[in-house]
Amino acid sequence: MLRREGDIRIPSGCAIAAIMNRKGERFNGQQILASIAAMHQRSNGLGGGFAAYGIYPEYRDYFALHIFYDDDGARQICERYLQHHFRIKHQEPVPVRQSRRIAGAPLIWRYFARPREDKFYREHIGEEEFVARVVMTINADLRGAFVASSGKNMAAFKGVGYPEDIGEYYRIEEYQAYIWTAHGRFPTNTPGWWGGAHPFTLLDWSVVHNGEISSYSTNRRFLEMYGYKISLQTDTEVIAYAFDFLMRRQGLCLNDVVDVVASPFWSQLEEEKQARLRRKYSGLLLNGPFSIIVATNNGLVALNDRIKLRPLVAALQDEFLYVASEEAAIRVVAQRLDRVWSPGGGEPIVGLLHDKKGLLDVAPSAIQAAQSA
Amino acid sequence: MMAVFDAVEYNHHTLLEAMNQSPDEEIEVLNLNGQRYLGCGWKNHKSLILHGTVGNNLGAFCEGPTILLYGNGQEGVGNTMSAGEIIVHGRVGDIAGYSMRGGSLYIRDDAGYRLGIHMKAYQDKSPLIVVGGRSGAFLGEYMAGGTIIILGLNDPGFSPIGPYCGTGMYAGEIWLRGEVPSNHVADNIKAEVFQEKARLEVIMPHLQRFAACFGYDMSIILDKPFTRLTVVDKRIFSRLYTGFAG
Amino acid sequence: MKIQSNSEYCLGCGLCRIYCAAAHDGYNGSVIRAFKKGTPQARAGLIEHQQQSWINTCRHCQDAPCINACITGALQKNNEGIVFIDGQRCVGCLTCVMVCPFGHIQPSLDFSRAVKCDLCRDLAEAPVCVSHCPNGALRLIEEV
Amino acid sequence: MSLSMLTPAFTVERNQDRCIGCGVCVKQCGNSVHHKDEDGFMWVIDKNCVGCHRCAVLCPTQALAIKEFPAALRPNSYWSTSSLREIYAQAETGGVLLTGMGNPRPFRSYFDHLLLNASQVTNPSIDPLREPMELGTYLGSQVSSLGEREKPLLKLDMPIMFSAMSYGAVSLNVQKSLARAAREKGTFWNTGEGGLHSDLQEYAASTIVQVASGRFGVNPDYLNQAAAVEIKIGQGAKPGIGGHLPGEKVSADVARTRMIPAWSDAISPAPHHDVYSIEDLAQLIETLKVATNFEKPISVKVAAVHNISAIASGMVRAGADIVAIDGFRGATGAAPMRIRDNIGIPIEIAIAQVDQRMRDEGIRDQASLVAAGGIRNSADVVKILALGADAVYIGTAALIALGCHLCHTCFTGRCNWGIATTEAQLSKRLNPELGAVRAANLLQAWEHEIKEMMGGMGINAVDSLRGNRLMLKGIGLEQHELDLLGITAAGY
Repeated sequence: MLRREGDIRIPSGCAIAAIMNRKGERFNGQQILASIAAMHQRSNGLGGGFAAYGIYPEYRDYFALHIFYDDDGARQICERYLQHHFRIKHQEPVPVRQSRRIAGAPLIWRYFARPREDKFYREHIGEEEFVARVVMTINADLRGAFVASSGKNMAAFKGVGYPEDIGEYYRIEEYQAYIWTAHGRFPTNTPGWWGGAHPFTLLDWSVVHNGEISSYSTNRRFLEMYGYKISLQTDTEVIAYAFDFLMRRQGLCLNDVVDVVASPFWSQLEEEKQARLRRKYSGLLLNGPFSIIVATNNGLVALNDRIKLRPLVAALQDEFLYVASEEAAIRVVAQRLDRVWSPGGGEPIVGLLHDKKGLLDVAPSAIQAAQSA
Repeated sequence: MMAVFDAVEYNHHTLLEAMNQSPDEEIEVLNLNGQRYLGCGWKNHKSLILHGTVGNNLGAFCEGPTILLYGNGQEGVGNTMSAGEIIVHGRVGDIAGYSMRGGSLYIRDDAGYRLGIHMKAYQDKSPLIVVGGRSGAFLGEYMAGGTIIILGLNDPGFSPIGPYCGTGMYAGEIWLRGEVPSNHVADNIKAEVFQEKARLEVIMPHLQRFAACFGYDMSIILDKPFTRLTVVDKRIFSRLYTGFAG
Repeated sequence: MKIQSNSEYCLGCGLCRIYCAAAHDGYNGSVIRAFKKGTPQARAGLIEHQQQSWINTCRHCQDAPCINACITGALQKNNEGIVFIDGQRCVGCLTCVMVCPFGHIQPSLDFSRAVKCDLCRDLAEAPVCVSHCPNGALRLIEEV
Repeated sequence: MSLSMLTPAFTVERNQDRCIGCGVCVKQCGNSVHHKDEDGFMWVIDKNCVGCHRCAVLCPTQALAIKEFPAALRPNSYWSTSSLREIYAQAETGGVLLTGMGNPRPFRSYFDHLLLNASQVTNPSIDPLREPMELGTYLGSQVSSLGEREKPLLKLDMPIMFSAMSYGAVSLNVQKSLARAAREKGTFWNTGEGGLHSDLQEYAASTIVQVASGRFGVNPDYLNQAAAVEIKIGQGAKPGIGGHLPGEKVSADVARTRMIPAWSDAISPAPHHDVYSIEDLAQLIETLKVATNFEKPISVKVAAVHNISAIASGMVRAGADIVAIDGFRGATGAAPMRIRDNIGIPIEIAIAQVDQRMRDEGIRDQASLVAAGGIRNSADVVKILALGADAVYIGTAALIALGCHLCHTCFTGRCNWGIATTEAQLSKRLNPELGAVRAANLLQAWEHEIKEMMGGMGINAVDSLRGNRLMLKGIGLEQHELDLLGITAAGY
């Protein structure tokens, strides 16, 4: 019997793309769909997905839980669990457009919810930590249920299929977002499970990722020490958790996080602080080929591994920041570009909303480096 | 110049730090109760005057300082000390003088178990321990040099030492005031009783120093014969093993 | 150039002499052939004294008495400073044996000629005594 | 007793066609096996031979072959020849069997049942000759937050250090060789418990000094000049027992280094008498930190025993910055054979268990983990790192690099290779200049091999190998063994 993602580790190759409006002006999903579709050859029809930020302004203060269910029984069990931990403002099936090219879809529901105060106060943890724990518990322990996304005012739309078909299925052209990221997947085998597709998310974090991380087991075991339940066995999952751990829990700024996950070589270190970060978080050095786009509700960071084993291109035009595995995927939606460049290994591309700098605490040097690169 | 610290005003680490950083040659510390590692690792000739009950490992690994304690010591007083002098106006706990290589330790009252265990002489260094009261069992276990003197001045009715005295000892001397029960002394130890004061010549300076430190009259110290314990066979385990290339 | 012997690490094993003997007289370093078929003769001596030992071999003196004394010009110094015997010219008068202040030059076993250390000048590598010393006690040094 | 029932262990065969009677063997054998009469007749006493191969290696004509003595006892798969020999020896002497080096018994080597991974297609392998490949490792506690002063660390250019081997157990030339090699290769050597010889003070910055129960040579200078201080609680070859350097080995120089009288026995008690419990260990660790002004990482070395994960966890909580664990294959200059061969557990399982336990308890960052005891080659290093160790200690392998032929008779002090001896005539056989080159060569060779293996895995920093158990698969192991190692079977 074929084992499902989570029971077995499946390396994959991929295409990634992102489009962001730095003023926070929202636009629909047609551009990102066109962008990722332009890289059709990089995926094999076994995974595609999108993350969108700013799509639920009417519920901006609620955690938007997108959940896949294998069947209605799983839904009932999971909803009882949700009722127990959340006050749910609104719930509904996620609207989809049936298509010949998409098969085996799970039941997909969304819930706009807030944690029950008595629950997380009792455990002396914050609201976000509470939600993170609930999400990890559902994904690890509730068979037949999988939380596809759990942030505020954002969602992940993903499944098994080519990304353009997945986009059509989820009707993403009907959503308005200021950040879109996308992923086309080329996994090395064919179990075809919707939860295994990208983006992988936790709270507001979403990650799309191209490449395989050879340090997976080291990274995973490091995160497990801090209570993360790794249920999917994909690199992408540990990257999302690594960002969550370093930024939300350890309070590092983005610049420092980049120095951890794509640390310069010892011989290239410029300051003692980088050495310190590397020593302290050596278990989170992401080793092996990757290009990733990590997004959150006020911006995104795109990053290559430190010896740049995967492709990545960025472009700027007015308030738009484009990132993709191939330049063609940017040109297909924006012929006229102010600037196009490929960052070096370990050099982050940082895109931030103009009015929300405080949220993602980036050291000024990182922004300058990204803009002058 | 003398620096005076009141231990109550410091926590454990800040007290050690303040003492280490003090440039004064004499340091007095008041109101001690359980503070460990005082004078630990000191390589200097400073004087330390301590009041209260000090914590474990007083003067451990030190080489040179003089430590005067008005109060009791806990475990490990003078542990692995190389040089210096520790004078305790009170009692001490177990393993005082463990692995001591030099310097001297004067204790007015009793000492605990395993006093002077693994003490050893080295070149011109010969460690010395003088105890006014009694010592616990395993006195001088593994002893490889130096001198231990137990006076038994406080409890005239009891043996000044516990059982298993000198087990595994292979050098050095233990001197006991009075005669000792033979079943307290390890097999390999020779006990000689010296009645005449002339025979006490080698330890007389130590006894005088003890009397001066604690205000004893020498006539009281010398009112009994002394027993000297030394090793019969220095290599008692030399036939224990048979080499085998396996 | 000369061989320097470090008595701190000389084991007195004598391998230097064995390989020396085998390197000369036509056996090209084969110890078995030299010793089983020939009459090997080492060009170096081994001195042992109170648990110390060291090799005794030619110092290749700057102003070598043996060269001055040689009656046929067989003893020569090459441009590397190696004092050696030209076997074609040596007539076996053994004057050199007598004048060497260190007793280094020996008569051949049949007394037909003199033999001495030539620092294995015909070999590309280091002298065989140096390369075969098991403990690095011998070195070839430049100064005289 | 007049009759010895022990037949020789080895026989020395001399090929007369090859022997040239040079007598090198006679001079080199410190055990009086080889003899040469005045008339040139050469003869041997087989029973003196320990199988060290010094004569065979130095023989210029390879005329000598050392073989197992052919008088095979009646085959018996339960009562082996060695069982009988051990009993004969004890019946003759009444002694405890004393032996040297590590446990030679045929217990399963888990290293030999682990296979490494390599990249194919889904990620690229890396060529270490052309791309950067980092083996640099820091040992110590990583818990101080970024705002605080960092705790003291040891910086290793490669995750391999030389194990503790004391002067007295080994010759000074061994220590000189290892100290030089360690300094040259950016790593550390360990004094063992016998003090730091004055000739080696120039290598202090590359030195880890040990504090063992005997406290030999321990004073404030000793502690403060080193790079780190290691408390030796136990040793893989002899867990639970102390040490006994017999007086014959305590030469004037050894005595000066150990700070004891010459020619007297040097006893290391079984326990530290100031450590009878875990809170006492915390006290000794802190005493040493105070004595070194909190500037040195404190390592604690223990033998791998049955409840090692609980012990290691306690050690970390007691403040150890480095936890060194010595597996049951670890070697020694002398140990009772029954102790060496029957006590302890394999280092592979110990590291796997301790690493996982420290992670489960959330204290893996508080201390580094050093594996010792039976690391034979660079693949063993890679495997133990992937199981969770930060670095390894090598002892036996280092001695073999210096010439040791594992004859297991270190306890005699008559080591023909100049290694396990303090006799001047024998220890001079190891020229430290050559020894340093050989030891450094070994490190360099392993360094290259580790880089090759890491490159194959697509990893360019040892940080990402540490604890990377996905890079290991078990072959020929039972499920419970796989579970203990925290890995899956090959093909899974």
